[in-house]
Amino acid sequence: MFKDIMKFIEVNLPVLIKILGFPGLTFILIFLIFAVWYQRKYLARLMTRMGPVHAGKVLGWLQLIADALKLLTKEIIIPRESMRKIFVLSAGTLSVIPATAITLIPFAKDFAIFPIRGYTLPLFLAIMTLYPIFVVLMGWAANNKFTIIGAFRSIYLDVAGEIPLILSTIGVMIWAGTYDIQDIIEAQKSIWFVFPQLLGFIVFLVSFMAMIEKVPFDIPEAEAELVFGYKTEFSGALFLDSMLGDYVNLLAWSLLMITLYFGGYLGPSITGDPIIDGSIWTLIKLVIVVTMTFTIMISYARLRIDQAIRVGWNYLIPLAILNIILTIFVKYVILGGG
Amino acid sequence: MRDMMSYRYHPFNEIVELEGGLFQLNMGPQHPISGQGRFIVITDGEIVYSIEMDIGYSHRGIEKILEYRNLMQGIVPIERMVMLDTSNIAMGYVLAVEKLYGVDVPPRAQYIRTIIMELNRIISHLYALGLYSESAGWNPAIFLWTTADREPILDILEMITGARWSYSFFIPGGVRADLPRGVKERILTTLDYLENRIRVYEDSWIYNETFRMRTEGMGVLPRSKAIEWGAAGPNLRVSGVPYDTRKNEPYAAYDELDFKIVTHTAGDSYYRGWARVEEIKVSIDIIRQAIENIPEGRIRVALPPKPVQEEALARVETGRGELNVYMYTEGRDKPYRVKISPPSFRNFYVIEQLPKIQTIRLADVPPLIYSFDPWFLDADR
Amino acid sequence: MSNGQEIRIKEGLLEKLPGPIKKLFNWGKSYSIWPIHYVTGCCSPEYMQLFGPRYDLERWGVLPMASARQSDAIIFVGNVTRKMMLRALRLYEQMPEPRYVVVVGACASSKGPFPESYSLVRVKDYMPVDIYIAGCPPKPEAQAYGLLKLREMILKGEK
Amino acid sequence: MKPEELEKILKEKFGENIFSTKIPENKRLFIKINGDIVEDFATFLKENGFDMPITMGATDFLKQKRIEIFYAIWSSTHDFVVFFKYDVPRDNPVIKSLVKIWSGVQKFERETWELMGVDIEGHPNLKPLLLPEDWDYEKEGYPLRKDFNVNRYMSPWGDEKQ
Repeated sequence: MFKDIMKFIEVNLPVLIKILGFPGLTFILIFLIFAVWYQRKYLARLMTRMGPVHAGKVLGWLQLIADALKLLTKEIIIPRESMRKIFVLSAGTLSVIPATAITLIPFAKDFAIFPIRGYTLPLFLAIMTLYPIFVVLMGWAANNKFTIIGAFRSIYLDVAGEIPLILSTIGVMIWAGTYDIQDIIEAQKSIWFVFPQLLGFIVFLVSFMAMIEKVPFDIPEAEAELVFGYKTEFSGALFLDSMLGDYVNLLAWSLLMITLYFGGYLGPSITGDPIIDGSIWTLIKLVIVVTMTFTIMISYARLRIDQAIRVGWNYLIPLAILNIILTIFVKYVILGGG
Repeated sequence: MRDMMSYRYHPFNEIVELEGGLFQLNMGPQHPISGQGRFIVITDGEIVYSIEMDIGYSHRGIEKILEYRNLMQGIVPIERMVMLDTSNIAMGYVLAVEKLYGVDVPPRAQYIRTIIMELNRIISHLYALGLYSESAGWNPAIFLWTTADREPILDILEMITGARWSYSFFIPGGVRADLPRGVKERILTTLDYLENRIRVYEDSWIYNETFRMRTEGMGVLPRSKAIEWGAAGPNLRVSGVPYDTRKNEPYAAYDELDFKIVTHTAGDSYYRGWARVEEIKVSIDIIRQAIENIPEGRIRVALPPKPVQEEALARVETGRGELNVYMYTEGRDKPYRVKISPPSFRNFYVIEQLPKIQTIRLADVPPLIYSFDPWFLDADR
Repeated sequence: MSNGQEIRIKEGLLEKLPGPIKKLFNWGKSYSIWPIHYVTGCCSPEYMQLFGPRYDLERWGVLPMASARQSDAIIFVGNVTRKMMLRALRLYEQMPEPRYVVVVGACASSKGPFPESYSLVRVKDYMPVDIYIAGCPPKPEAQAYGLLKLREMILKGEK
Repeated sequence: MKPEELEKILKEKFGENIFSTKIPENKRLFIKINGDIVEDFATFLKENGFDMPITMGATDFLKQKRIEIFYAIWSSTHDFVVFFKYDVPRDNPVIKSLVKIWSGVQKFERETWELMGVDIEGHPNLKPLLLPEDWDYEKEGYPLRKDFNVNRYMSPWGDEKQ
């Protein structure tokens, strides 16, 4: 019995490293700790204050580990009216969906956890559309009016944000001429798609903020009216899971933005080995995108739900369609079908 | 007698189903935005049909306590009514006592009082801007910028009076101590710092599209309704009524200083926030004038033994609006009855009446309420 | 926020852990005290200054949270009236188990400058209090000292 | 219009119902009137431009067995304050609400009803405002009255419960 396990490990060791190692589980947990710490430090710096300092004696890097340890020791309260099993499970499953979507993203040439080729971009988008369903499940299971309102609001927002996002990715697909994420990245060798696809990028950026529910659109958990939206009822470890889900969602969407518009793992080589180069470039671009998100987060007021939907339907979708028409026109009429 | 239990309110943060698809949303005392009170909103999910401000959560009964304090001790409880605007509130009480006893305060004390009151008004307006921007969903950056900008002013006040918030510095007949050396330069440098901070607030907040989108044309208070419901302070002036107690009934040194009253006619939430930024600028000029030509002389005068009047009504312009203190005395050292009519008490009534003349959305309730700069302690006394 | 008798998974597990791991958890607990976003009285401007840029308490990981479920300290900032105490008790029950009560200011500990007030109450008649912070209003340094004293007690495992 | 002119007009109109008037300073007019002419006195003031209510309250005179109800109204056109007051017997005080004339006094009247125990007829919503819900009037009485015993709440420095 033990021998079979050892043989299994030897046979697909590289895949195991990928799944548990770099682009897989540990990377996501490390990213969660980094993102929350970075958000608290960066926003604190913008608010002219220090943010966590004393937790790790150096810039407070152990702060998130301290929070996680405290949350693990907290008592978990399950309200009597809530559907207990769904309530407990739904917190954890929220982060599973974006995690599965990240497996498709190549961090270097042919270095994705799930190295299939072909229709990877539509598959990625299909997986990501499941996220709001689990958010509603969380809100509904807690059976508290505040969370239910928060959950329904997140559906309005996701519908208003998702369609323009998908339309803008269509623009990229047409311009690159393929469905496969890796081919899209390769096609950006000459020029990043941000410049030819600028209109599509603007639409993508706005709906990206709507999808990860950051300030201009963080209506589901708007502190002003509903206490924490659909996350109000979770305490202790369950709250840790829902925070994990929130930030893995941010990771998935920003990785998509990098691959579609900023040329994924392309970049002048630092070390010889292509895999390490690609990963370093992806991580650098990831940090830049996350910083941009937090900067946008701090400089705008929260929109009302009807204004957000109006932005989604009246401005983003027509712009996205116009972008598609323009790319078709430019690609096949002027450049003569690349 | 009445059965109080029948009026028992629903516990906080509960959502109660009413008939006709409406439900009652309690933004209770424990709510990131509600401060020390609660506002009960009856809505169908989007349109708000009625707002009710449930106050009394920090009712200390100051009017009753003042009947057990002589005139000098009365400063301590009344100052804690609004910790933000301590000197303006204390000025109300002190002015009423001075009217009763017919005291004319030496000019130097009046100038010192004006400087401290205007510094306090800047703190109060900064706090109002911070809470207002946070209620509109702003990231707490603006709130923390205003918190940071209050620190230098608090240092000056600590230098002059010895305490950051409740100074007990105004006493009937004058001021407790003279200005320390070097405070003049300190104030002038702080005012210069504040002026370019105001510029930062203006272009990062007032001229920002998402904020204007949320607040322009929302919660419009027409002039006639503002007067009929008794709005106070900037909320009244923004609806076109040019009434400022410092100008109409000058007290302290306001008659010798020239400043303009900030009035607009639009009366919506956007201009209520904008008027407070302009009033900070007006306060800065007032302090500069007062510091320049402050006269020499005594800073305190003893109270005569017997009051001249039996009753007096003092009106003072605090940060939130106009405070009225009515005092009745029978000649003894303790006032017989003190009636305090705070500005927020009247502003809350205006907030409760607004949904009757305007359609207000659920998400607009916090910015609307915080554009009136509510302070539950002020309304509770 | 929903009422009703909740199922509480006690945190008794922590006591059975061996020494060093318990110390690690105590270290974690001490560096992230999340007070609930709840102000009751007239010390609130001073409490806001505490989280402002000058006396920023987030350096020790103290972050005001909006919901009672995720917070572990309730800080009574200033006077507490009977009407407010009815709500505070509900709030205290909803907080998960290792919870602390900090009383800021003279009014909440002993009705401070308003002894004759008919509606103020003392917090200690209703809840077990961990930390009293004197002053009316206590300066931010005093409030920070009180919270850091709480942090040391958690670190040593007394709380 | 100046306070003196208004005083003359009011004296002619109401004559002996006005017990005493006083002008202590330039923008104040204190008037004590007879309780039963309050309604038309208020409507008369409203027609003459006194439109913004700023204060309303009651003072309890224990020895003379009377409660004095006072209103203060500011005029946006003449820019000065009329402060009129009238007496009501102390045992079961009942007054008529002036909400229909100045809707701004509604909250003030509600507070006076709650703290001073003055019954108000015609007031739209008399509900508790400032006192806690579990405040029973038999045992504790009305706070703003002079015979309200405050020592009950003076918590001694010892540790026994309130």
